[in-house]
Amino acid sequence: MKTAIVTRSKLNLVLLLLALVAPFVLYPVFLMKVLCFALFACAFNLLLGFAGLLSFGHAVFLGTGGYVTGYLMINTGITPELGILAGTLAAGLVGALYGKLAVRREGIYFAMVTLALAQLAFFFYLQAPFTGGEDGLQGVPRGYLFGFIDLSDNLQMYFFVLAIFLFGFWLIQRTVHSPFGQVLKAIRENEPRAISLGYNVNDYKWVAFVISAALAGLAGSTKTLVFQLASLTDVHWHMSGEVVLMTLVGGMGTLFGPFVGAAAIVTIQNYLSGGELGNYIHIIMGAIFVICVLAFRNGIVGQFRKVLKQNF
Amino acid sequence: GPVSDDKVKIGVLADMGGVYADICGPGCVTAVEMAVEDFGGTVLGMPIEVVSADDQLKPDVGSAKVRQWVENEQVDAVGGLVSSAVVGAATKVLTDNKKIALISTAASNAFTTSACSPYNVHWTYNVAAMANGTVKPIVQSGKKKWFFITADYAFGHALESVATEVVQQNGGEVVGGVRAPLGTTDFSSYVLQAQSSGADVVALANAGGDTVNALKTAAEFGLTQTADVAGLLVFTPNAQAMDPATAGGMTLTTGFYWDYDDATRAWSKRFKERHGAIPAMGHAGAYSMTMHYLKAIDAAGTDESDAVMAKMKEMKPDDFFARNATLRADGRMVHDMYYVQIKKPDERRDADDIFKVVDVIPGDKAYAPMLPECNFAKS
Amino acid sequence: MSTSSSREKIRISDLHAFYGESHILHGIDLTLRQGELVTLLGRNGSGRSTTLRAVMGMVGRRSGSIMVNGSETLKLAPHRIAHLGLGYCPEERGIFSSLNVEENLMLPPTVRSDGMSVDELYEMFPNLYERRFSQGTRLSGGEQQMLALARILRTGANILLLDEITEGLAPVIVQKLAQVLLKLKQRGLTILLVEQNFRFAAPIADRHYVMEHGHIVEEVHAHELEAKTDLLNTYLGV
Amino acid sequence: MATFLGINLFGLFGQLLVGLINGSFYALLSLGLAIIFGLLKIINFAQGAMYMLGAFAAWMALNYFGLNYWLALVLVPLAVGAMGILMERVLIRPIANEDHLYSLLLTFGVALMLQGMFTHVFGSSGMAYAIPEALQGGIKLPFMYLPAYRAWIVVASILVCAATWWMIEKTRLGAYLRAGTENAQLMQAFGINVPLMVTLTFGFGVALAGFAGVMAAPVYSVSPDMGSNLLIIVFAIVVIGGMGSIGGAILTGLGMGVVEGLTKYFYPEASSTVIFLVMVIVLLIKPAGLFGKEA
Amino acid sequence: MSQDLILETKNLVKAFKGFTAVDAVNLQIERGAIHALIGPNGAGKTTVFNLLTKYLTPSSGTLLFNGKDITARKSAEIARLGIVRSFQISAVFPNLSVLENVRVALQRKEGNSFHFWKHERVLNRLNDRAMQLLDDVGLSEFAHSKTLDLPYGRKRALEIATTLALDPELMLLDEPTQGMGHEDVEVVADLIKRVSVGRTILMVEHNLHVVAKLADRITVLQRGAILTEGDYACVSADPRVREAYLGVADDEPQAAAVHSIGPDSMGVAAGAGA
Ligand SMILES: Nc1ncnc2c1ncn2[C@@H]1O[C@H](COP(=O)(O)OP(=O)(O)OP(=O)(O)O)[C@@H](O)[C@H]1O
Ligand SMILES: Nc1ncnc2c1ncn2[C@@H]1O[C@H](COP(=O)(O)OP(=O)(O)OP(=O)(O)O)[C@@H](O)[C@H]1O
Ligand SMILES: [Mg+2]
Ligand SMILES: [Mg+2]
Repeated sequence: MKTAIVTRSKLNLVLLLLALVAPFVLYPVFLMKVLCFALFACAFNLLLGFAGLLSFGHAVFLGTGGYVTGYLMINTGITPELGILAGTLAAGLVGALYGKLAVRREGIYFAMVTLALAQLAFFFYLQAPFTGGEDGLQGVPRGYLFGFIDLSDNLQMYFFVLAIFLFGFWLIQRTVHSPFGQVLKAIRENEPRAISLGYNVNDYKWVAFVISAALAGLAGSTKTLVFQLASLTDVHWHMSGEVVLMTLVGGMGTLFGPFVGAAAIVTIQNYLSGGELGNYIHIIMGAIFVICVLAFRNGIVGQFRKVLKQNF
Repeated sequence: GPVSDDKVKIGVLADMGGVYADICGPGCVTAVEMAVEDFGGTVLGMPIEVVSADDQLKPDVGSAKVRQWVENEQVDAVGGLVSSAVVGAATKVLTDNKKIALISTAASNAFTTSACSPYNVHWTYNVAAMANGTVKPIVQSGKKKWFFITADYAFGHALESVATEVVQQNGGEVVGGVRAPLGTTDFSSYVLQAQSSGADVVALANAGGDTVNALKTAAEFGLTQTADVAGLLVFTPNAQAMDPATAGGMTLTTGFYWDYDDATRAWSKRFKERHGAIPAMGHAGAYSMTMHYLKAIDAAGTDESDAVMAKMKEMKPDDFFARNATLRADGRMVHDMYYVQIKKPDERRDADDIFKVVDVIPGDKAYAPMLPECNFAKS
Repeated sequence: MSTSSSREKIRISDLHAFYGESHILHGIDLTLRQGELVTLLGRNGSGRSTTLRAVMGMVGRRSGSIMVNGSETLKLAPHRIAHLGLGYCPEERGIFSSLNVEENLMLPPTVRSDGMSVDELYEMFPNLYERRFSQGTRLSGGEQQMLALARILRTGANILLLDEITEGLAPVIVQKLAQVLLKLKQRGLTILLVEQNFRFAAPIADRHYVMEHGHIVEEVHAHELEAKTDLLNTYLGV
Repeated sequence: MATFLGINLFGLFGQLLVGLINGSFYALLSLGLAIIFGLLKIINFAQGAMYMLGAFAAWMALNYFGLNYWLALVLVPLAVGAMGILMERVLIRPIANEDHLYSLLLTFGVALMLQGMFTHVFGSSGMAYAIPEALQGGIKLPFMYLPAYRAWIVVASILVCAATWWMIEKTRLGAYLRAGTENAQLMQAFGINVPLMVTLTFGFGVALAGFAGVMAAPVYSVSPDMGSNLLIIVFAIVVIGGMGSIGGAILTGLGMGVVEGLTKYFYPEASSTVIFLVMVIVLLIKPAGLFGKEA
Repeated sequence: MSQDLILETKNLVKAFKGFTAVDAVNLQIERGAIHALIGPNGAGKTTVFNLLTKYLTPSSGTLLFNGKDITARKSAEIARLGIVRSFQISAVFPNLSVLENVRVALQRKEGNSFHFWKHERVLNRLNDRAMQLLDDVGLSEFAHSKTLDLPYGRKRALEIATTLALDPELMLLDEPTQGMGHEDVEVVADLIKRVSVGRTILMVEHNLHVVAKLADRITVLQRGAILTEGDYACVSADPRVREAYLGVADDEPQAAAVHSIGPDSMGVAAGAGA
């Protein structure tokens, strides 16, 4: 027990060090992309892995954060941290609304409801006057953090993104291991029993939904700053599918899984988009889905854990 | 040396697997590679390298790739460039890094107007040319009442508004219109509305599958018998996907047709051998533009972007694609456009024989004049 | 084959059964002859239900031998077993919520021609008749139990595997069930009964098997009951 | 022209009829989805791809083998159904006992792969498929010109839907199906070959999509992405109708076609969202859907 | 009347489509009593439970809890008021530890259940109370095992401990001994007796042995209506109850046979119990 805690904190330290030197070795924009998607996937996994709710429309929150931040950065000239905050709040609000509706159903029904709600949002963003339609919001300025740190510098931007990611990640793992997380776990285990103990389970699911949505929004806002644009791809249902894939590949219900999954998928996409294989991107993504479901339901991290457990 | 990193590297950003893949996907890569080979494979004694990437039609993917190319992989210019959304994002990154955008297939006219940049080159066509080319002759032939079926997003709106202007300038009148959501499969409602509007011409301000579907439905509901249907943006592969019996007779404008004369046929034959299908206008444009770019490097004696841009604008493009052409200071390549009619089944020799060229539209009649603020020659 | 073995309806020998990794039955041997009513007694979790489920092909993995009417069923696809004349009433009742009471009653295909008629069954369980158009799972717990039993009496199965059929039933119904089972026995049906309720089982059974931890630890004939009361006490805590 | 409250009534009738035509398409597609979901608890994300497959199969049958529309109408659903059976046996069966979310993800992956493959082979622009000779032309109604093929769509779909509904809700086979999905093991113990039944049901549900695909080929462009967008609308319809309710799926399909048609007439910009809006409203009032049973 | 009633129903009715399952039931439960609800199958006992806990909405009638009208409350609210039910099926959180199972119930009153920013170790202060409850039901040695692995009877005990954690004024038990072997029945019956101190219990039970042993008062339901009420001796002597529920045991040879076997400690409880 004790040694497990020690190795865990050692592992964390090593990972943190890696994250600090990474931008000097790898292309920072790529790393930032990984971090944004990792945060997105972790937020998604809070719902799927820890509350047992598969949202098939999580792209809405990513996109909402992105659009709101993008719009404010372009049109009001506020500082990036405020822009991100606004995007996160907006996503949380949409999450609050959608969550209220969605938690009324369970299981696959929940998935379908979130998917359909997400479509509603998609068409809204397609037609709304302030989103730039197909073109999206382009040329979003990264601005000056707190008014004086120039984020157009990729390295400075990277450390900002890293800080955001670490905050989000911390919040998620704290939520999982909080009194609230305990109740969530109980609800997932046996919902009727939780009700009979006097818990308004829908309220708990709803709060989890809102937290997850807000954090997905945080990821979207950050991503918008990194790439300086917000676009429809972020609210499209393919994106909702992608985050499921990331979580699945990494290992749902594990804290690090979504991170690993996001890194893996972003890397694969990056690789595919560069070569002859570009033609096959859907086929390959589809195949990964199928293979993961058939043979790797625990995901990379889950599988790794299992092997560790069996051998030690 | 005069050439950065001792090579000239051209990226081709295109849609490899999405809805525009036939219009400018792997075919655009082929066209650029053909240009490099035809140029001799080297320029100023240095090798020319072509890399390509799939933008997946996503602005974020596309711009990220371009960023990586120019920041990390020494790319000097980026060609292909299909969907306006991706191109908008990509050109911003290129301009920031002072690298050249060789836009072959995007429709929006923004890249040489509201979003113009000294590093943008827009070659094949744009919405203004399409509207001018197609709408004017029809209005002038006496069909004055127009109805629009418009794809409900930025591109459709732009196409509609440019076309509306042309209709009105030529004494026509717009009697109605509907905005159909992007990717609508069933157009029958809209066709009925068009039918009851009493219009002479129903203009399709949409693209790709939307156009194909709308036209098909129009024929089915008998709209084609009572009114003309005009496709404002139809690419060769779309035209091939239409049933000749229903599409036959429809007129449209294109920047290139493979069967125009010996020069176009010769190049298209070579292209088809490598690509498997006849070229769409963007393919020919990509080839022509790459050629021009390489010639300009040769003439400038360097691959430094500002010098190359200056040379490109100074030299007159002239090949099987670019006829009577100039590259304006705003980056717009102005050249002859073709007003064509889709052939009926009995007029066709084979599956590739799809258009009959009705008229050649001189470039200055097709393209809108340059905006003063986009005249980079002055500054 | 001799006449005595042809009257042997079920012969289980050295039956092992597993749920995934866990080994539940450790070599069961038992036989049922035609017209017999035999019970399986034992504590919770001793493997009685598993024995019935193993006969029906409803457990993960089995080894050994299960002969029904003289033919081996271990390799048979699960859906073929019922057609040998077996009727199974599960302990969790297995009423279908997507069907109404009457549909539930009519659901199992008849495996032999001489089952009880629907009228007869309704007469036996008037509650069911009254509620015949309501959704199966809307029935009260006890009514569901009646339905589960009635359902297989209709199929004409002549070997019945019944798992805790008195569970949750009012005493008055339990008494009626005892009569029904006796009547079925007289008709020549063979019954294997899993019971918690020894007072119900004792007077109607010909033999009892006592199970513990997946083994059969004792076989008690009806006439030995008095003599072996103490023994049963230790095994069952009766 | 007849008007009422400033509304062109002829136009309105036309839109209603067109809505009904679309609705019968939705009914067909949502029926397939509802069968697979209602009976097998599988959300078949590949249903849209199967629809696409049906349309392409009709196209290929004509262009490669010279099989006409009528033959395709019979053979293609069989072929697509066979694909479904293969898919069920090879891919879905191994995860039958896992959480149902996995089958959703699996079929999602299959849908991506199929769409990707067809794009790769046939390109994305789509193929043309002519309306069969016998159904060309149309009928002149007082308020609109009704193409014969569209009339055929309504008739054929409603017939297929009604027959399917009857089979599932009213026959013994239907009862086996419904019960088998609730407790397969017990049904096996009753002597019913449930795995076979599941496979055939999946095949049938998928075949319905294939059938819809053939029906669609002459009116919509045959393209790889024809199914993916439609699918989500159909999902919404199934949710509105009440997942698992066969009759609900059919009626809601028809109804939503009409609602969408009216929206296209009065406020076309909202036509792509109206169904999702209806869904939200229905969920607020009746979480189980219009025809669904409360869980 | 000077009775101290904890729960009272007035003309409680539940009609399903074309069928009245509970028909004008006036139930009066005295504080501190163990009250049993018995009756033939389909009499409406479970339905009454469902109405009391608002798993079903009454068609008409009122529910009074400590004199307050609770007819319009939601089920979670009712639980918070102090009416807690246990389920017929075993209701535990299988992948939580035994201790955590109880803690989840204790946690609700802490008021920090929505605190997602706090560390779960704030819950440790509940451990003592949880251990105490586990001790009460004889589960303390299992505190840290996974609930999934517990034997059936122990799960039942855990469920009762969890219910106790809510410190309910009124506990509703629906067939608490169903499906249990003889030994477990005894254990659970003793347990119920023990925890009944200081609270009220309403239970449905077909095992007359248990009813006889525990119940202070018995209400017999039949066809949705109250047939009779009273203590065990009085109810079991009622000929209507014998006919509708207990069976006319002595006249039948089979039932007589039943009596002849085993220790007969149950009086008329022919054919019931172990
Ligand atoms: N589906 C299953 N998976 C794993 N183990 C199981 C399963 N069903 C039963 N078991 C285990 O098998 C053993 C025997 O169970 P079985 O149901 O046969 O007992 P039983 O004698 O019928 O007792 P009960 O009175 O509980 O019905 C028990 O330890 C039980 O936990
Ligand atoms: N949701 C429902 N819809 C229709 N009828 C119902 C519903 N729930 C219960 N019933 C009917 O109401 C009657 C009373 O059922 P209830 O479950 O209360 O009986 P019970 O007294 O608990 O019986 P048991 O001892 O068998 O558990 C039964 O006839 C049952 O069929
Ligand atoms: Mg059992
Ligand atoms: Mg009950």
